[in-house]
Amino acid sequence: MKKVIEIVNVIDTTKVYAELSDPNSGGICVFIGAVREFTNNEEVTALEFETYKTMALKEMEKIADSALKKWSLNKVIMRHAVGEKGVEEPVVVVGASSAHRDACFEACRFLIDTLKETVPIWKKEKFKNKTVWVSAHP
Amino acid sequence: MKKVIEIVNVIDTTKVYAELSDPNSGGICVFIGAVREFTNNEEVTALEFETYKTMALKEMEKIADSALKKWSLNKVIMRHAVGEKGVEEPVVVVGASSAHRDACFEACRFLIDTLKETVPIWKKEKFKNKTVWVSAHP
Amino acid sequence: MNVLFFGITKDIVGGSEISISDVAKPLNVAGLKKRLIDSYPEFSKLNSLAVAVNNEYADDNVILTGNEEIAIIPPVSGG
Amino acid sequence: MNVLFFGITKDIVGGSEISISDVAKPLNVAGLKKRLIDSYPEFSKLNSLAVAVNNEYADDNVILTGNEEIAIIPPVSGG
Repeated sequence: MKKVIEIVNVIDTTKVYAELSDPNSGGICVFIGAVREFTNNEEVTALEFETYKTMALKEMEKIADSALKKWSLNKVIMRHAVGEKGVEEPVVVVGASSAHRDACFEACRFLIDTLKETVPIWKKEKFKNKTVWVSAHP
Repeated sequence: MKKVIEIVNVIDTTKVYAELSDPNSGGICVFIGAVREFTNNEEVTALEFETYKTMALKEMEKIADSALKKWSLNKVIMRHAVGEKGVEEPVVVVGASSAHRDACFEACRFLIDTLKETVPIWKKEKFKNKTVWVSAHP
Repeated sequence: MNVLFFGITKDIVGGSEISISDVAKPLNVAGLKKRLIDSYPEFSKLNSLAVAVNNEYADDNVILTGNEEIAIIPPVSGG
Repeated sequence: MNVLFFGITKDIVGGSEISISDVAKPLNVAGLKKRLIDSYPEFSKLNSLAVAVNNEYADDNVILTGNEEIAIIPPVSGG
């Protein structure tokens, strides 16, 4: 399958390479986003992700399709987790495979940048004494 | 350990994420190079990699150190395989983790680009009726 | 007209779906946003406020009949 | 003076290490390269030819005493 688009509860990072591998691909680029322990020097206890799933999958499809149109790619993967995630847990993985490395690097960067801009997923940062919806307010 | 620099017989792609994961890293970028089935429309049966190991490890250390100096990275990995590799087999994996994604993307690209320029590793392409040392001749 | 809420907008309205009945028709996306901001002033403090109609981002001038799946999209923050 | 060969240069000289005895001292890196190209004309057809001294790339003017680990580095093609 050329595209893998998923919203899951838990991301398994061990299978990404096998999913993107392809006999015509000399290069595979993968980006993984994970939970950091500190945000602006405040200790984060967890992140909680919520999504508008039907629309999020549709937006992710659009992003993957436009990457497939912009670059010569063999496979594309976009997978986002939902629910509560602790420090170091993966929350998103995107990747692309291509004959040469330029295309997979550029596509991988495009996939994560555009996902962050348009896909209806929301992240709440949980600190010891408060919770904050990220980017909600100026 | 901040840096992992290795020349190995077989690359295990399933452990790369765990090796780069870090509580201060929100982003991890990984590049994997693999054997393609065709080069200039000729079918490749295998690639054979040879190295000048002591020097190659030293050059890889230098590249990792200069990435650690250029960008704010938490972990860096550079691992190259030697020996004969068939189609789809991984031959190199490089990656970096950082607080934000700009640094790990740029560093990852730098790691593979510089590895290809300076590390004493040689690749012989094996076709059905001939073998070619890659890049040896104009 | 049923409207879905997510993220911070769900917290503001206190639920994931509300039914709005007393709207002056025809209502477009801009009108729905205005109506929500009037009812929930907190909405005006958000970085952005988008509306999705049948799972697609909708411009201000899209007309709403009430038969669509309508959702309020506060600033996204995935990844 | 022992010299290590890798990749295509190993194929050209027919071995991974050769001993060069009849060199005019002092010999520098440029001199060693010239000596090898004279003995093995195939070397002149390569895209590049570098010399490593004690595991570091060495400039043409580095003097070789014969006590170093000297290696011939044809165009690299890892990755």
